[in-house]
Amino acid sequence: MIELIAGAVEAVLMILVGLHLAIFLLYFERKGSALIQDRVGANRASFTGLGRRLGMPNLGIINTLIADPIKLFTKEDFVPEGADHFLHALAPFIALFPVLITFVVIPFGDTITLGGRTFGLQATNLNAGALYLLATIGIGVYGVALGGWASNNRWALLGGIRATAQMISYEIAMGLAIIAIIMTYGSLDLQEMVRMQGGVWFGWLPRWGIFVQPLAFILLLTAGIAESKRVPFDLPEGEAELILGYMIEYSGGKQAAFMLTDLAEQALIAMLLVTFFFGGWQVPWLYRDGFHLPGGAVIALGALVVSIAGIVAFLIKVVIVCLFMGLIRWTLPRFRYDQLMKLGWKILVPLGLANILITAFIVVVAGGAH
Amino acid sequence: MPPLTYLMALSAAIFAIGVLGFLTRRNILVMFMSVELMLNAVNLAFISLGSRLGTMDGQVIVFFVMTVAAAEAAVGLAIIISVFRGRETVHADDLTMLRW
Amino acid sequence: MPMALFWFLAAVSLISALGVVLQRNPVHCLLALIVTLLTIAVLFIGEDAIVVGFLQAIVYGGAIMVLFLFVIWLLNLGAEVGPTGHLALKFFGTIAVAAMAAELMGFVLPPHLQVKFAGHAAGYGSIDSLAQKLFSEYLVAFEVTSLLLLIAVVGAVALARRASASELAERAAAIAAQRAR
Amino acid sequence: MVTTVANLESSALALILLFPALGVLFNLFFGARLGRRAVNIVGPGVMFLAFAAATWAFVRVLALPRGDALTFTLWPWIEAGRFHVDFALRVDALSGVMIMIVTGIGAFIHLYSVGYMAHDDDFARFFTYMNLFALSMLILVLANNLLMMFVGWEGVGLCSYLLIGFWYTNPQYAYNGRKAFIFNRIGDAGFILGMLTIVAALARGGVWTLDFTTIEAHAGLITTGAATAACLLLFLGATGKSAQIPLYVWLPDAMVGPTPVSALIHAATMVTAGVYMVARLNFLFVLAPDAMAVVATVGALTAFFAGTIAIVQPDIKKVLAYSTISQLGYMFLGVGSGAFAAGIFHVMTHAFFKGLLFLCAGSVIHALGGEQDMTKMGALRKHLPITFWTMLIATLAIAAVPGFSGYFSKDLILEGAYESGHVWLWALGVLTAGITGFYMFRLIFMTFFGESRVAPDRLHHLHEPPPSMTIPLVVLAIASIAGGWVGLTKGLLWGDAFARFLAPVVGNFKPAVEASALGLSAVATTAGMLGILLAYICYIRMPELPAIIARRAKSLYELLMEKYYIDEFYNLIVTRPLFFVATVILNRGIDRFAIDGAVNGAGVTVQAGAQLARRSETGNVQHYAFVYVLGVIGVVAYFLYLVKH
Repeated sequence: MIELIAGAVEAVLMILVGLHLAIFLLYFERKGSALIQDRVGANRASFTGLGRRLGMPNLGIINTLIADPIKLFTKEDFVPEGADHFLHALAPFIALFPVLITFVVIPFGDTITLGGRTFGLQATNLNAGALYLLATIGIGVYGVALGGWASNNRWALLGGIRATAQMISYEIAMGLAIIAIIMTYGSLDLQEMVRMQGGVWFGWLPRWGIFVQPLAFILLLTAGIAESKRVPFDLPEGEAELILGYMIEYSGGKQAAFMLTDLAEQALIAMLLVTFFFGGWQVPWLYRDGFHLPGGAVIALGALVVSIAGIVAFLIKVVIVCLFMGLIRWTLPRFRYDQLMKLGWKILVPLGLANILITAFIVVVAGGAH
Repeated sequence: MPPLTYLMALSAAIFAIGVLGFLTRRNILVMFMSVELMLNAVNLAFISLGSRLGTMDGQVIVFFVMTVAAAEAAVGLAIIISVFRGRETVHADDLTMLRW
Repeated sequence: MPMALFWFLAAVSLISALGVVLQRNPVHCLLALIVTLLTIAVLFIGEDAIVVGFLQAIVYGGAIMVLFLFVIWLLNLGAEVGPTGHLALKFFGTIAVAAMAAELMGFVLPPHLQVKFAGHAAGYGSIDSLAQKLFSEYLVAFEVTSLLLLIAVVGAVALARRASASELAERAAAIAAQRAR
Repeated sequence: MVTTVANLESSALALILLFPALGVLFNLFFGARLGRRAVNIVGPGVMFLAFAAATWAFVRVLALPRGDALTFTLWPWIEAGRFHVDFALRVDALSGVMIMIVTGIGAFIHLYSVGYMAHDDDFARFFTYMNLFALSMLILVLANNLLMMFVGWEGVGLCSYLLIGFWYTNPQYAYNGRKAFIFNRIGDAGFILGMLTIVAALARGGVWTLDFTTIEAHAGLITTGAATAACLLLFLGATGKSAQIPLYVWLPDAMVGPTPVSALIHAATMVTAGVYMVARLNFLFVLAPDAMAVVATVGALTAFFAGTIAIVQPDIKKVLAYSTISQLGYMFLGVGSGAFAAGIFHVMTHAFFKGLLFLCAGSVIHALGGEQDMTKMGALRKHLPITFWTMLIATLAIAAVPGFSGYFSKDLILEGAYESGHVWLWALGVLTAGITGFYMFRLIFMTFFGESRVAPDRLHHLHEPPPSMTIPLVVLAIASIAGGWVGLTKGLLWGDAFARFLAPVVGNFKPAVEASALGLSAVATTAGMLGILLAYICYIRMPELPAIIARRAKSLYELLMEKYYIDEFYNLIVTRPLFFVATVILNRGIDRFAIDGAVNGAGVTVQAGAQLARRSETGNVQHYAFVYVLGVIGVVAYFLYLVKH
C-alpha cells in the first residue's frame, strides 16, 4: 500500500517537475531568446518593485510566470461558428494528457531509503517503458490533428495536417533511434538502462550512452525537437504562413494547454535524452558508497546523500539539455516543408536503419552494453 | 484476472458490433473502421485464449494480424482515395459498377 | 487485472465500439474506434501480453488510425445526413447480427470454456518470448509478412498516385459518359 | 551393301541445306524491306551456292570407293522408347545425282525467275517460296531416313500449294492450289501408312528404325505381304506427288502458277520425288514383285493416257503438263520394271529438257503478254529465235530423237520394260513414244511455224526476253543434248556409265529376259519418227486436216479434250457424296439441329436463369455481406449443434 502511495506521490511530483520545466522553458523562450538576440525581453511587470530594488529589474519573471498564465486562463474561451464543440474542447487535453502520463516512467533517481523503507525513484517501474514511451507519444498526435480539424478553419486544418504528418514522420525516426538504444542495453526498462550507464570505461570515462550510440543521440534529438514542433520544426504553427496553425481558433486555457504540451514535450524529450544518453541520474564516478575518482581517491558519502545527489544530477542534466535545445531554437531558421519531409524520410530514417544494422552487428559480435 | 468467458463474450460482442457497422453504414470508410473493429475483437479472443492456455502463439498471431491490418489499411485507403477521385462518392450503395 | 478495471474497460470498449457504428460523423467514429483500440490494448496488457498491447497502441493507435484520419480529411467527409443506406438492409442486418451475436454468446458463455488457470510463467508476453517465437517457429511467416508490407506500400502508392493531366481527362470523360447513361 | 563414310568434312553437307534456308529467312524477313535488287541477288544466289556445295559433295562421292556415301548427323531427332530417328544427311550416288538436278536446274530456274518476275510486286514472297521449295526438296533427297524424307515430302506439297496459288487474288488459282494440296494429302496419307507398315514389320523382328541403310540391312525381316502392302501404300504417296493415275489431276491445274514454278515443279522438284522414293526404296520393292508390276502398269497407262490427252490440248502449258505426266509414267514404268537406274536417268534428262521446255514456253508467254493458247500463236520463229532453237532442241530430246538426251533414257526404260517381261507394257510405251513425238511437234509447229494468229495488239510487244531468261535456256539446251550421253546402250563406247554408277545403290534387280538393245531401240525410234511425221503432215502440209478429224471423230475428240472426264468422274463419285454428307447430314442434321440446338438451348436456359439470378447481384457490397452473415449464422449454428451434442 505504501508503495502505491509512494508511486502516486512520485508520479505527481514528476508531472509537476515536467510542468515546471515547461514553464521554465517558457520563461527561457522570452528571456533567453532576448539574450541571444541581444534584446531586452520581458521586463515590464514588477511585483511592488522588489526586483528593481534588488537590482534585477529586467528578468521578466512576473510577466512570464504569473501575469501571462493569469491572462490566459481568464480570457474568453472562444469557439468559432461551425466548429465541433466537443472535439474542440477535447483536443488540447488529448494533446497534453499523453505527454504528462509519459513522465511517470522516467527514472529520476536510483532508490531512496526513508524510515527503513526503500523506494525506487521512478513513479512507475514498467518493464516495457520504452514501448510505453512510443505508444504515448504516438497517441499525442490526435490532439493536434483533432484540434486543427474541429476548429472549422482552413488554416487550422492545414496546420493540423502539417503537424500530424510531421509528427508521424518523425515518430518513425524516433522509434528507430529508440530501437537501436534498446538493442544496445538489451532491455525495455528505462531504470535498468540508467543503471547500466553507471561505472566507467578506461578508469575515467563514464559509461554514458552517448559514447556508444552517438548517432542515435543525434537522431533522437532531431526527431524529438520535430516531435515537440519547436523551431526549426515549427511549421505547423508557422506564424507567418499559418498564423499559428492548429491553435489559431484557440484562446485562453485551451491554447495554454496546447502551448504547455509543446513545452512539456520538450522537457520530456530532454529527460529521455538524459535517460538514454547522459546516464540519467548517474553522477560521474559516484557509486552507492561515494565517489571513486579516476585518480583512485575515494570520497565516502551516505546513502541518502547519494540518492539526492542522483536526483539533483538528473535535474541539472535535464536543464542543461533543455537549454541546449533552446539554443538550437534560437539559432536555426525554420525549415521549408519539403526540406522537413526530406530530412525525415530521406536522411533520418535511413540513418536510423543503418544505425540499427550497425548496432545489431556489434551487439551480436561484441555483446551489448551489459 | 477476469474469467476467460467474460473476455470471450466481450470479444464476441465487439465483433457483432463490427458486423453491424459493416452491414448498416453507408460510408465505406466507416465500413472499413468496422472491419478494424472485427479484427480487434478477434485479436482480443486470440490474446485471451493464448493467455489462458499459457502459449505465446496467440500473441504471435495477433502480431501478424496487426501487420496485415496495416498493409490492408494502406491499400484499402488508397483504393478508397482512387475510388473517390473517380466517382466522387464514398457511399457503398453508389459503388455498384461491378454488378451483373 | 482487477475485476473492477475489467468491467470499466469492457464498458468503455463496448460503448466506444457502438460509437463507431452509431455516430454520424466519421471523425467521431474514428475517435470512438481509437478509444476501443486503446482499451483493447489495455486488456491485452492485462492478459500479460505486454509487448503486443503496446504494439497495438503504437501500430493501430499511432499509425493506422492516423491514416484513416488523413483519408477523412482528404475526402473532406462530413456527417451523413438523413436516413442513410437501405432501411430494409438495416432492419434485417440488425436482426441477423443479433442472431449471430446470440449464437456466439452460446459458444462462449457456457462453462466449457472455464479453463483452469494458475498464472503465467516468468517472461510470458515479454519481448524476448515473442521474439523467440517469431524468429524460430514463425520465421517464414514473419519474412513473408515483411514482404507483404513492402508490396502493400508500393501498391498503395501506385493506387493513390496523382494521375497525370491526360489520365485525369480520360477519367473525366469516362465519368461524364457514365453520368450521361 | 553400302558402307558409310562419316567425317568432319561431311558436315559441309549441311551447307547444301543451309544456303536455301538462309535464303528463305532473308527473303521472308528482309526481302520486302530491302527491295528487288537484294532479292534478285539473294534468291538465285543461295541456289548457286547450294549448287556449288552440291557439286563439291557430288565430286567427293565420285572420288569415294564405289558404293560409299557421305553422311552427316545434325542432331538426334526423335527418341521414343527404342524407336530412334536422327536428323541426318546422306549423299550417295542416287541422292548425289538428285541434288545436282535439284540445285543445278533449280538455280537456273531461279535465275530465269528474276527476269520473269521483273514486273511482279510480290517478288520477295515469290523467292521465299521458291527457296523454301528447293529447301524442302533437298531435305527430301538428302534424308537418310523415311521420316525426314517425309518432312521434305510434305514441304514440297506445301510449297506447291503456296506457289500454284501464288496469284491468290484470282479465286480459280487459289482453288487450283487447294486442289493440288488436297490430292497431295491423299497421297501423303498413303506414305504415312506405308512408313508405319515398315516400322511395324521391322519391329516384329526387334528393329525399330526408319533408316534406309538399316531397313535395307534388315530387309529380310519383312515378309512379302508386308513388303507389298508397304510398297503399294508408299506408291499411293508417289502417285499423289508424281501425278500418276489416279491422283494426277492436280498437275494440269497447277499450270496457273507462274511459269518458273511450273518449271520447278516439273523439272527439278516435287514430281520426281515419287520416282526418287521408289528408287531409294528399291530394295523394298524388289521384295514385292506384285507391287512392282502395279507400279509399272500404272506408269505405262499414265504415260499413254496423258499422252493422248496432250494431243488435243490448245493451251501450251497444258500440253507440257500432260507431257510431264506422260514422261513420269515412263519413269514409273522404268522403276516398276526394275530398271531403277534407267528411271533415275530419265528423271535427269527429263529435268533438263522439261525445264527447258517450260522456260521456253514461259518466254513465249512472256513475249505474248500472258497468252497461253496455241491457236493464237504461230510463226514466232522469227521473233523469238533463241527461244525457238532451244525449244526445238528440247522437243527433239523429249521426242527421243537419237542423239538427244531423251533418246538414251527412254530407250533404257523401254529396254528395261521389255527385259522384265512386261511385253504389253513395252508395246504401250512404244505407242506412247509415237504419241509423244506427235503432240510435241504439234506444239512446235503451232507455235513457231505456219501463219501468225497472234492478236494484232500483241505483235508490236513481241521481243526476245532479257539475258537472265535466255542464259538458262541456252545452258539447259546444252544439257538437253549432252545430258544423255552418260548412259549409252551397253557395249557402245563407254556403255551405260550412269547405270554402273548407280548400280551399288539401285542394282538390286535381275532382268528376266535378254533382248537385243539395238532392235528395241530401232522400234521405239521408228515410232517416235512416225509421230513427228504425222505432226508435220497435220500441221504444216495440211493444216485443215486436224479440224476434219476432230469433226469426224467428234466423241473421241471431246473425250480427249475433256481429259476423259476424270475430274467430273471424281466429282461424281467422291466430291458430291462427300458434299451431301457434309451439307445435309452433318451440317443441317447434326451440326445445326443437334449440336447448335443443344448449345443454343443450353445458352437460352442459362440466359433465362441468369436474368433471374442477376437480380441478386446488386453490386452493393453490403448486400453481399448480409448474405455472407446469413451463411456465418448457419455455420455457427452447425458448430453450436456439434458442441452441444
